Amino acid sequence: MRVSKNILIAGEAGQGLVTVGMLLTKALARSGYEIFISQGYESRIRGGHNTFAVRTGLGSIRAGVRDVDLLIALNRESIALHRAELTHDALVLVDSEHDDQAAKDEVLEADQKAPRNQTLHVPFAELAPGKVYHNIVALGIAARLLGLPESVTTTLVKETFVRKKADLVEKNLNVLHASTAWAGKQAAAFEPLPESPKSAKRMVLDGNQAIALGALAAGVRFCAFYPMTPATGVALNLSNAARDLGLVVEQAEDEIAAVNMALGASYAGAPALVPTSGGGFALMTEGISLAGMTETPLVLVLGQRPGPATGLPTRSEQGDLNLALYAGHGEFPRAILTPGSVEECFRLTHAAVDLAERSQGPVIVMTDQYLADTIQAVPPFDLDMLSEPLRPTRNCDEPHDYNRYAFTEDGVSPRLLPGTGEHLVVLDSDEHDEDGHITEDLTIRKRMVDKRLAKERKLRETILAPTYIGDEQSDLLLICWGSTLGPADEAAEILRKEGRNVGLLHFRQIWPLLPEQFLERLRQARETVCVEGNATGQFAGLLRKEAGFSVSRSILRYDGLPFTAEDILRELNIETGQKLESRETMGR
Amino acid sequence: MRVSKNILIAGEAGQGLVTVGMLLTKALARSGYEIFISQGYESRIRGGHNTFAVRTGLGSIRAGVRDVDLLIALNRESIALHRAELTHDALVLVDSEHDDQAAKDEVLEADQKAPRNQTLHVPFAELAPGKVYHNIVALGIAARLLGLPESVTTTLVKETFVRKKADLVEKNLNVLHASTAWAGKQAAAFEPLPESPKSAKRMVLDGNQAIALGALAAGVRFCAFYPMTPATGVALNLSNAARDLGLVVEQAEDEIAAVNMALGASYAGAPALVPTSGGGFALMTEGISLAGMTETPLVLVLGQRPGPATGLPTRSEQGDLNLALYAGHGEFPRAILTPGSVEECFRLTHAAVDLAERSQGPVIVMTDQYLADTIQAVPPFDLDMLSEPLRPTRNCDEPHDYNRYAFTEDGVSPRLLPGTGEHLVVLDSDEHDEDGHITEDLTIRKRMVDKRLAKERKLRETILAPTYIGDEQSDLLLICWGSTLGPADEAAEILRKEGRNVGLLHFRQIWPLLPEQFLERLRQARETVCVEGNATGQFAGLLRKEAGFSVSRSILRYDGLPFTAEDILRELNIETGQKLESRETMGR
Amino acid sequence: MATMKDFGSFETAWCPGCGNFSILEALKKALTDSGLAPHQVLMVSGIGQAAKTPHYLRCNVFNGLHGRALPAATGAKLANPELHVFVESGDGCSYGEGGNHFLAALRRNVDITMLVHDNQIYGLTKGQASPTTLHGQATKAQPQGAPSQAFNPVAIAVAMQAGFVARGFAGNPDHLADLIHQAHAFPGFALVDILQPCVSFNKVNTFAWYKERVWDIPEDHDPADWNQAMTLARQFGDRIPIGVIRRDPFRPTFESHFPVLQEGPLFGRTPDRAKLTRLMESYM
Amino acid sequence: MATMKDFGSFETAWCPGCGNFSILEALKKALTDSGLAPHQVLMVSGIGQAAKTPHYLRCNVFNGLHGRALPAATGAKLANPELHVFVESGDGCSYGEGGNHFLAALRRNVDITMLVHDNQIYGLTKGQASPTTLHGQATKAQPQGAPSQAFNPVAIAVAMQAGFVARGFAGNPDHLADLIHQAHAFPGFALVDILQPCVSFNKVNTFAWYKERVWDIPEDHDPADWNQAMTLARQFGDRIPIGVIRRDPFRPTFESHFPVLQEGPLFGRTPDRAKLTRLMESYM
Ligand SMILES: Cc1ncc(C[n+]2csc(CCOP(=O)(O)OP(=O)(O)O)c2C)c(N)n1
Ligand SMILES: Cc1ncc(C[n+]2csc(CCOP(=O)(O)OP(=O)(O)O)c2C)c(N)n1
Ligand code: SF4
Ligand code: SF4
Ligand SMILES: [Mg+2]
Ligand SMILES: [Mg+2]
Repeated sequence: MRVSKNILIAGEAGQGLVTVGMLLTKALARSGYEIFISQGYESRIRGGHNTFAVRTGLGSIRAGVRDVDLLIALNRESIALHRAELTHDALVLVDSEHDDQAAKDEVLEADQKAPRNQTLHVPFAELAPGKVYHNIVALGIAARLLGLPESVTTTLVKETFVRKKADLVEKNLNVLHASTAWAGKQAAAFEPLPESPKSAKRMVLDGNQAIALGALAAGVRFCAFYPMTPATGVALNLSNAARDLGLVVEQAEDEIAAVNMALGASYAGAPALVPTSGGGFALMTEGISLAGMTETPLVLVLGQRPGPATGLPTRSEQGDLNLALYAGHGEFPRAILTPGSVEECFRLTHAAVDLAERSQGPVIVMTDQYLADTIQAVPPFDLDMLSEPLRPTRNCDEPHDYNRYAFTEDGVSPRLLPGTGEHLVVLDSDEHDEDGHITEDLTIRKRMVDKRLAKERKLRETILAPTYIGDEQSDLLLICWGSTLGPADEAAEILRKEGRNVGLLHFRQIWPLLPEQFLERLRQARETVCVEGNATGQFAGLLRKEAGFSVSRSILRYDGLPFTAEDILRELNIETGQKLESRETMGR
Repeated sequence: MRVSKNILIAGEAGQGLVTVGMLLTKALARSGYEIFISQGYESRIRGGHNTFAVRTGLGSIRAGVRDVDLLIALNRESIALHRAELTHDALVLVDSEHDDQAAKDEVLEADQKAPRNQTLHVPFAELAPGKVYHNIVALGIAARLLGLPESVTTTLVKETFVRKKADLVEKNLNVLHASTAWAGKQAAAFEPLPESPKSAKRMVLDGNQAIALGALAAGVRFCAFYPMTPATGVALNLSNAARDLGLVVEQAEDEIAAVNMALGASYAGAPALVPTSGGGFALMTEGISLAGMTETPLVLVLGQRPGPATGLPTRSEQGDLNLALYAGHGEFPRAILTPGSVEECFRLTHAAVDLAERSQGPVIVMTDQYLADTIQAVPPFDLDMLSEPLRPTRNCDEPHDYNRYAFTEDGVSPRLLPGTGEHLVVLDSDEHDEDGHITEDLTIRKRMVDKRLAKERKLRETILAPTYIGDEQSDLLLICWGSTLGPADEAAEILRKEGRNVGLLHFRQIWPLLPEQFLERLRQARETVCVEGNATGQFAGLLRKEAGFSVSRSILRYDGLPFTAEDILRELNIETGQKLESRETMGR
Repeated sequence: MATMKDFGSFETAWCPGCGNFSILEALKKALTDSGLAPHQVLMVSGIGQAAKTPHYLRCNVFNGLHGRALPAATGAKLANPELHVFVESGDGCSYGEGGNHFLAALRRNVDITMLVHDNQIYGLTKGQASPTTLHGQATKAQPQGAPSQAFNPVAIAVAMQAGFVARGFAGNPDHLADLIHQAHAFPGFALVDILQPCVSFNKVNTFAWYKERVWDIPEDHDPADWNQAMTLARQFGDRIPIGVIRRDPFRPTFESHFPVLQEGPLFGRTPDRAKLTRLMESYM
Repeated sequence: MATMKDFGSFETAWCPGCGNFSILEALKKALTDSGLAPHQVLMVSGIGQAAKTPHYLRCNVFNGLHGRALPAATGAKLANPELHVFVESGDGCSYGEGGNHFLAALRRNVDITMLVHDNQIYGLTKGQASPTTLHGQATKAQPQGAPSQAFNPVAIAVAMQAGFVARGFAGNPDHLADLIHQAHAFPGFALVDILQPCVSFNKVNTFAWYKERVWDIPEDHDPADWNQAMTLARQFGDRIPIGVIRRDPFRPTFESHFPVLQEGPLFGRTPDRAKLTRLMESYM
């Protein structure tokens, strides 16, 4: 059973809400609670309006929600902006310095709308010796209100500052204790979280970090990138690990250089990964075709954001499905993996590296801003349980007979690395003969096309089937791919609790598709609804094309925000007694 | 009724076969015959093996054929390479200087295979005072064998050399006369073409030239390009006309520059066109997305060649359909026109310029090497009959209230040009407000997406329906798009002559698709066969997706060569008594 | 005559204290001093913090793709040579993603004024090294220090025989306004590379860092002398000269090679049917 | 020790009389003189006539995309620093489509030898202007003459502080072989721009045209002196100096900034589980 609260930290860019948010998140995770963080920000460095939403509680939490139980408003504007989302008995933390008339009016209005909303006027200036300590104040108060053990926050603060100036630990601890104590004295009735079971240590990871970890675990040794939100984080995480874990990360002069560098590195034996977003991916299109033609393993991470063109650079969308499917001129196989959670980010990136080597071609891991910035608590990955990714052979017995593109049954030729023996590895972007040299022989051309396309058959052997959650047969089947898993899953669960027979089909690999794996399920459902974050229903189109199946309807969102379960329920237009189960089970 | 002969000029690059071929082609066209030229060449400047095939005769000729009636072999190798294509009673012209033993063996072997094949050993060295005159020798002989009036070749030679050195005309005429006379004396039984009816003057045009003419007639004023076979010709033709017809043609530093320059020019009021091939198009992907976001008219010409990557740079394929459909991140409307003949190259390019302005976005004209290099004789275009393409307004009454992206019912906002009045034209690749300025307002975002996509509805109003040839209801329906029209049309005609009920559906616009326009036809046919030049049946996939219709089967070719009618018949696996109608009607 | 007010005043998305603010003011002053009205001006930009500048001005705007301002500006200027075309973008946009277009623009010499807000960092994407980031400077993406040598745009422009090359400083807006004014007046491609403190991400090349180093190019510098210009252009260390480094008024503009452009903008011309007919006849 | 024969002998797709033939011979000689075996060599090329060269050599080959040889070579060299990496392509590929990578490569200074067959024309696509085509030279695509100023790759390389810059001539293959040998021996990025007659499409810069102009850089030239180097680099007219123009042995290579590369190639290393576990713990 799931019980949860939604804490929203809101303010301007540059006010440090990510710092408060991360401290609170870690404290919650260490105290044994589930967490799910969604972040919203604008394309600017200071000012504007950012949010850091911490949904926390017990039981599996797989998505954010709109309704706010605890609003930590770092500026006045935040109250106005989020008033409508406050639950009946929400609590609002504001800096008592904002207590001018306008602020009071804001709060009053909020109170009128939902009479039990309460406001806690926090004397930040009194509790902290300076602005830089405000996040510790917020941490102390929020942790106390939620009922977290002070030992947890104390340890956290110690760890955070121990590597900085000596007296910082003490100063921060003082602020923490004062704030915790202050919160304890407030009459504000905010029901703490239910007691948590003991739990093993978990990592607090966002999607991009999980991708970087997956890549490292799979032996990625080279990353070339050109910065682009929301994918930059993947490269930054690899960059930070580069020295210790022995890889080369290079910021290229542009995206075209990035993808071609990666292909050069992969050719020479370094498993290579390239993170980017839609616009950068568009520029890599020719390079992807080169990966296809030269049969060079390549992993691309496509973190989507709303387009076309620059679009909304810091928001989320699932609008690049068709681009990923068909990027690159000419015809060649590819695989596209679409993780639906932070954990899947890790596992599917790991799988992608292996798949790229096995199929000797491009594999795309597709996320979006929502998932890239989603933070979840996950148990440390069991490295021993991971399969060892395939690596190219480095030598052969008859080096002089070696042909990089030898015809084989399954289309996969033995891949040797250059410079590791007397054999020569010849790679060509033109049509080529088995030995890799340019040819204009049209009979060979045809055989080479067939050889390359045969690898799609090979890819089909290892397709990750869509995961299904629900009873054997469902009345209503929700279909989703990638990051929409979380909200769709919660929506399905809510409906199931209402007694409806609802299934959920989540595609974590959207290419190639193997209709045998899911067509029966689609056919058996009375109603099929495809939930995806774009305006034209791209995945529904793919199902029509590949499985000959037309879904009953699509639920689409394309305003830059991710789905929540509420959105899906609203669009399903189902009169549901309970707004969201969390409200009920929290019993207030 | 169609009667035709196929003349193949074959030799090395650099031997001048295009020169002979073009002279012969013009002579045929001026003599009133239909012509259809297909060219084959390698990715090199000298050497290798090139072909220039002139199919000629009476009645509509819409494709090349494999079988050769007259082989003009500029080198010995050509005989060996094309031996298998010689018809039963073909004639082979060879330089008598090639008459060494090996050449004799070649010819002998050819003769054995098809006993009536004859060889004419041409004393090039005797007939011409030097190598540069060899093409005139070939012209004279071929023209005489085909029965063309000497007056036609004489005029042609005069025109060709009159602007060069004074004595060249005379020298060439002498060679021409001598060769014609020599041919007249040969016993070789080669049946001349039947007499031709008088006909009006026609242009001898290739696909690229027709595209350039279409662009000029539609008022294109700017072309930016980066050279790439087979699309370079479009730019070269525009470049040659630039000074006289008042346009700017600029060779950009790369394809990305080309597309962005074109967008800048279009924004400032010059209708703009960008020709390229698959690899270059791939690089333009981000720019196409920019055209979509900023609603800037843009015409792209995508001349396909076999991929992936560099592939077979001088050959033909229809492998970039999916790329054209989905290039560009994010979602925005586009139109894709796919001419099937030289004449359609002209008309559809003209239409594309207009459509780009009406829909304020990207329009793609898709050809391939086959069509780009196909030469046909077409009557001069009646410029007065062409509709006047839409142009942007240049002024408005209330310049200070002007909003480039004002919301309108059909999604199309009034487009003004910058600098033509006090109004300001603000264009942004980010999501923007009606006034064009960057916005992070997510409500506006949604409305802008809807506005842009509404233009697809508008595009649907003017879709060029697929053309249908055949009886009202067909047993077998051939489906094709773009350059496959010609061979498919001939194949259908041959089958019809055999009494089979065969229809042909040619898509000259493949996006957007309006199933109402063709679905009934597809459903009514007993068998539907999609004929396309790629390995994965991309158009058949599109029909599944957009019309929910699965064709019975696909006939695919992807070895770099275009289809011929024979290919299609062979694949249809129909025992047809006549190999190709041309054989029969020529009555030999 | 337009005044600075005609160019508007807008809320920005920049950080308080950013060098962009005074560049914007200098630009407005230069536009006014040049006697331009807003609708005569076309500002073309890419993507980045600097590239937002055109949104904070009343004028025609083409805010295109990251790195692609120059080609778009080139196309617009060739389509309508009467527009006063400015390119405004950051160092990453202009010299990183857009490096090839920078080279081509220098070779073409289209009459465009290029203003680069050179904060030696990628601002909008939060602090990775840009081409002008100093070798060895640690950033978020280069924790071990930027491994490449810094790009000196001014030296390359001089080496490429650019007609007008200047370096300005956001901390000296009047001087900068004058440079922009001169750059606009120059008939041909004109580059102004502007030292711009980024308070959020570049903690090395701060306002104070620049202030300490910049010095006005003395009157006796002869920008027509290539060698002198190159010597100044290469100075970027303890001393950084600001002012006009190079001026070569003898290079013909790109436009001058196109007779068709002497007749003004390309819009509004209808195809000449007689000429088209003649062209068709040439194929007969 | 490998001999020239070990590098093979193949039929080419080049025109008879093309300058590429002697470049190929010079290259084979240089490879042999450098004591390299075919499998130690990686030739990376783009697309064009010059870019076909690697197919006419026995060695490892990465014949990638038009304009993208440098990034691919960079990736390969960083993945396996033991490979002897050469980039071989045409002027259009290297300085046109690939211009941005050329700038970046000069900034990086990866130990790669870059050989540019500079025929001042786009050969394979049949005769359009390349960046090095002389201003005003008429071509098929520029019937009124190339409107842009010619790119001087050697001057730009010197301006970019390249470590090794040379100019060679296809008509002087022994001299050229020596230049390639020296370029390969140089620890860092080395550029050899090679004047190459294209008999099919460049009727201006012919063998005779080059022959008349080239002169050997005299012994007393000091390539360590930047100013001297720049002066020579800018000569491209009636006289064109050939030889080593610039040599700056003090620039550290790009690779030297990556400790991980001191341990050799990146392949065959398995992920260090202990370190991964520590990394995971840092997220707890
Ligand atoms: C094709 C593409 N790649 C990457 C990005 C992401 N991006 C946006 S701005 C920027 C860097 C901006 O740096 P700079 O040009 O120096 O401008 P500043 O923000 O420093 O003013 C990058 C990499 C993008 N928008 N498009
Ligand atoms: C992306 C892309 N654009 C264009 C082309 C077409 N193309 C092939 S070679 C070439 C020019 C070659 O010129 P250069 O590099 O000077 O080599 P050369 O043939 O003169 O040796 C071009 C434009 C291509 N293959 N790929
Ligand atoms: S990040 Fe830097 S450049 Fe951008 S607005 Fe802030 S201070 Fe200015
Ligand atoms: S076209 Fe020019 S460069 Fe190419 S092979 Fe022929 S002569 Fe050489
Ligand atoms: Mg910057
Ligand atoms: Mg060249």
